[in-house]
Amino acid sequence: MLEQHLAVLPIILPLIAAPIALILGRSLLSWGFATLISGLSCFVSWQLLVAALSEGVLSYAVGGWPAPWGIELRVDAANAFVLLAVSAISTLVLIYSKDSIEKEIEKSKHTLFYTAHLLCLAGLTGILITGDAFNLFVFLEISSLATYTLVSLGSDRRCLTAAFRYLVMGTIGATFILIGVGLLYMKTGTLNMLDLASRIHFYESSRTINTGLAFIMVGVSIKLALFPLHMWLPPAYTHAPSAVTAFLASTATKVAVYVMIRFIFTIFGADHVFNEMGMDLILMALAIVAIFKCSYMATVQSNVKTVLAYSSVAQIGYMILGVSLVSVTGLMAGLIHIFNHALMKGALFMAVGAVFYRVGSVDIKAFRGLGKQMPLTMAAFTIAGLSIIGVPLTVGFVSKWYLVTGALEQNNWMIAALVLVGSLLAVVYIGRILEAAYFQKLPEDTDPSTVKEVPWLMLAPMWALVIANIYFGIDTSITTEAASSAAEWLFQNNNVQEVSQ
Amino acid sequence: MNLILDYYNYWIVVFLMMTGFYIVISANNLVKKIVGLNIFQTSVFMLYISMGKVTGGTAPIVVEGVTQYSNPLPHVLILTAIVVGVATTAVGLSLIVRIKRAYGTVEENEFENKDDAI
Amino acid sequence: MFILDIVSSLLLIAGVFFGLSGAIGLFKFPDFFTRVHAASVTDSIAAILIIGGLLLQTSFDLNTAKLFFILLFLMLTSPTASHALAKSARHGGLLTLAETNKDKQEQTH
Amino acid sequence: MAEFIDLVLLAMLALTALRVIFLKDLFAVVMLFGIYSFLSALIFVNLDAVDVAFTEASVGAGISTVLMLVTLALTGRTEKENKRSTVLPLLVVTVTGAALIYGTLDMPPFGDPNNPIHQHVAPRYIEESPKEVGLPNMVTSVLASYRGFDTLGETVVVFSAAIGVIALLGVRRREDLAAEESGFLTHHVLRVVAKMLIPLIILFALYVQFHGDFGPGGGFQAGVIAAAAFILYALVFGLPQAFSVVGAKFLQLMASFGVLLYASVGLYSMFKGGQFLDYSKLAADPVAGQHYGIIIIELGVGITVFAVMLSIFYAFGSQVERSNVK
Repeated sequence: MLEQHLAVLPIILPLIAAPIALILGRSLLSWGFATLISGLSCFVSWQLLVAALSEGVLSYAVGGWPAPWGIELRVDAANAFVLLAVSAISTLVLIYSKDSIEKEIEKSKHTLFYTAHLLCLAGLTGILITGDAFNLFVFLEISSLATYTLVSLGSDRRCLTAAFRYLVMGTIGATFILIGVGLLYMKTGTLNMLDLASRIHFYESSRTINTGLAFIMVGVSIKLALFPLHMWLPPAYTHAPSAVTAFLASTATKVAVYVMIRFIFTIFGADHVFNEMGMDLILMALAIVAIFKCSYMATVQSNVKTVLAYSSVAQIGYMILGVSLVSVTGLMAGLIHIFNHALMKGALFMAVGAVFYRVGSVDIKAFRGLGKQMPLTMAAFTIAGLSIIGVPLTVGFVSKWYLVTGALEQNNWMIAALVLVGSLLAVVYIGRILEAAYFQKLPEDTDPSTVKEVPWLMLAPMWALVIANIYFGIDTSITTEAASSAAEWLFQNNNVQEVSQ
Repeated sequence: MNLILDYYNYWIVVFLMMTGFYIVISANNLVKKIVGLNIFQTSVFMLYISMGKVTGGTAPIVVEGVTQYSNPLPHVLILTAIVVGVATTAVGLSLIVRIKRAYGTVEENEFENKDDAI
Repeated sequence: MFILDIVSSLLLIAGVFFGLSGAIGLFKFPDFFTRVHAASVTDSIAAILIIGGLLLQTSFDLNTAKLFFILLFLMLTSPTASHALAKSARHGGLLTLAETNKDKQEQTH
Repeated sequence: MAEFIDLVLLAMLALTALRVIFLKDLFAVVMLFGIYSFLSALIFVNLDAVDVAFTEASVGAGISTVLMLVTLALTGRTEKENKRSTVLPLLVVTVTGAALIYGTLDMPPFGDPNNPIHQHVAPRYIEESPKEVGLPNMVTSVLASYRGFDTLGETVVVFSAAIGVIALLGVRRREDLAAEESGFLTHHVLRVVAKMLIPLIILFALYVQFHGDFGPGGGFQAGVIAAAAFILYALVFGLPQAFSVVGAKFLQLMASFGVLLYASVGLYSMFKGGQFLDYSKLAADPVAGQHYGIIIIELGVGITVFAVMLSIFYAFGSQVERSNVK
């Protein structure tokens, strides 16, 4: 019976579980419950990806009302792929968070933490799966509200101002999306994405539609922290609890990138957005500036979480760069990087959280001598760091490989060279931290016996991600197959001619 | 003239939206920022409701003898959006209360000075 | 029906008059308490007269009952609100104009 | 005539909004926002959106303004002078506004019945929903049935807001509050009138809850109005007194229960062989099933909204009490 409802399950599982987790009330109980639910939705997402790869698009009419009158859920290879990444990371982070948040969040708020986490997961999956432009806004707000809450649970008072800034920026972004959707609706009379796509072509050069496109792009860019609208991200990631940062860094912005891809390719049509509006040049320029400016910012920070946060903005630049290449390979590189970046940033932030668990600080000075004291954590950090740089045999290499290939396909040597130079900056900021960890001594005033390995519940998910980093770096067949079929699916949906020079 | 009759409503609504937006990005006091955000959102709601209006129509509740109704769909969307707006406002205001307690001020430039950058 | 219309418009006009005078008073009066007085004219007598006028315009159906309840509600709430406002101001130590003048005189002497 | 009223109201809105920019007294700013909200509710009525107007008046002008006032009580009522440059914000706003004005130029004319949004999708709601769903209020039909998933999401948004506020401000039990009576002890008139009003308000909330199928209203508005009755009680008789009527923990349970009630209708219809939230499967006759479904989910919405609004008020109110004690 459940098979026909497969598409709706990833949303409603966490959605229904959230209030139940609140009722359970006990920290341990709600942790177990939330992890179980998240694991279940991970399993469902896997089933969905398998189904989407074999059968193509799955459509589900909520309430039994056919689209465009009711709300439709649509699962295709692209969003099933991102969905799997999101729910898998969520499960791992939940396992990790049991010990981590005990250190960082006061006991009475643990249940609220798990409830908010489940709400955030429900919102993110809703954004991915829904086929209705307004429904997307609703789920966006669920995930955003839960995110503001999660960020504000941090132990430093600066988390409050970070959360407030995030709230203001996020709400402006959501309101821009609302305006954009309104303008589209006004011109076409429908909210269903598929129906919108088919009716938008009548009005392709309409000023109203183009303004709507612009507003949606700006709104989504705020949500995905595209340079120069990224100002909310570094403080939020720095001051949120470690488990929250690990979750958000590897899911929230990725989902927003997917939303951008979805609006560009399945609603407006790549041809219109790129060839007629020239958005690809704008996106490409912003992406390149993001890569360099934020990688540079990462090299001069002293807080390791801030380093990684700026690195995230730079990595988002790579994803957008992939999209802006307007080719199947470029889009595929973007999609693979969504998945891969989730793996590496998840592992990195978990390792940083582990350091905080033992040392109580995430300043770069706190990393001194940790290579000896916490070998497993630092090994995980090293491998994930190498992956960010893009060393062969890690997933980072795979993403960069396809990105460079995509650029070279169009004989765009400039872009290919810039990608490689960007990696050098990553060497600098990751290298600084590794240098402190392996080549400097533990400060005299710390007792070596207190700084030891973290509990295995924190190590296990961290290493699961690290192993995934290596596994998907060596055996690329699964990710590339899923990503290439997703990219091809997105492109053939509107017969665009690839740009070739 | 026709242009004005057709669009005057939208233009004023755009002006209102931009006033709200200006308050959000220029205000230094956090409470005022939230007020601006609310004005911005309320004006966007007006944009939606304006497009749902049919001249000569009535409220979309079935009444004997009425054939021309205004469009119910924008109303439904905005009902949802209003509630989303108040939810955001509540969370934002409680953040302000906490910020006041932690920093002793709700002026953006003042608490920014109290912490190092980031 | 004609008489009803006349009565109703008389009530409406009276309501508008009181509403306007309340608004002018709110601007022109010198201190807080007199202003509260002006404002309370608007939400008590003006509102009651206008709703009374509207009552006579209905065809005595569900709407009449609804208006009647609004009338009842307003008669309860608006005087209470004005009272609470004035009392809180008094409680907070605000003086009337006469009292402030008296204070000033005593200080100068 | 409608256009004229519209224009006058819009002009008043513009004045109110402009005033907010320059005022430094935040108390006045918040009151102006309340006025802005009420004026926009009037515009909504004028544009035939009665349900929206109802919600805006109760949620925007009511709850939001109250919460802002409580926040002001804690944070101080004057905005400080700041020397921030206004050039960049003005530039951003001008560009955004210009883009929107550019966008309006191809818009379908205001109020024209031939506009695309009146030709596509919506006609089915207007023509078929009284038959398919069986309710005279089309807004309720679309809200609760055609777009029921949105409304579930919206209920969850409200629930998340409660989680956020509780996580930030904490839940206080009755014992934690100041021992002495708070509220308006000396305001005898207020206490007597409040006692008379509160049952009436709750009665009205129930009317709005169950009459939403036929006229403007529904779970959201009813929840907010019922919460307003309790807020009035808490204001006049003091928070400790209100806590002994409904406790904060109980409200959390209620909020969860409302969401679960809504979702369980969806699960039950799945169990009955329909899609998620397909109310037609709830009874042998699809139209009757729709009706049952809508009544139950509106109840779920009402319960959640009531519980959330009240617990948000409790959280803010406890902060004020706490700062008074200090």
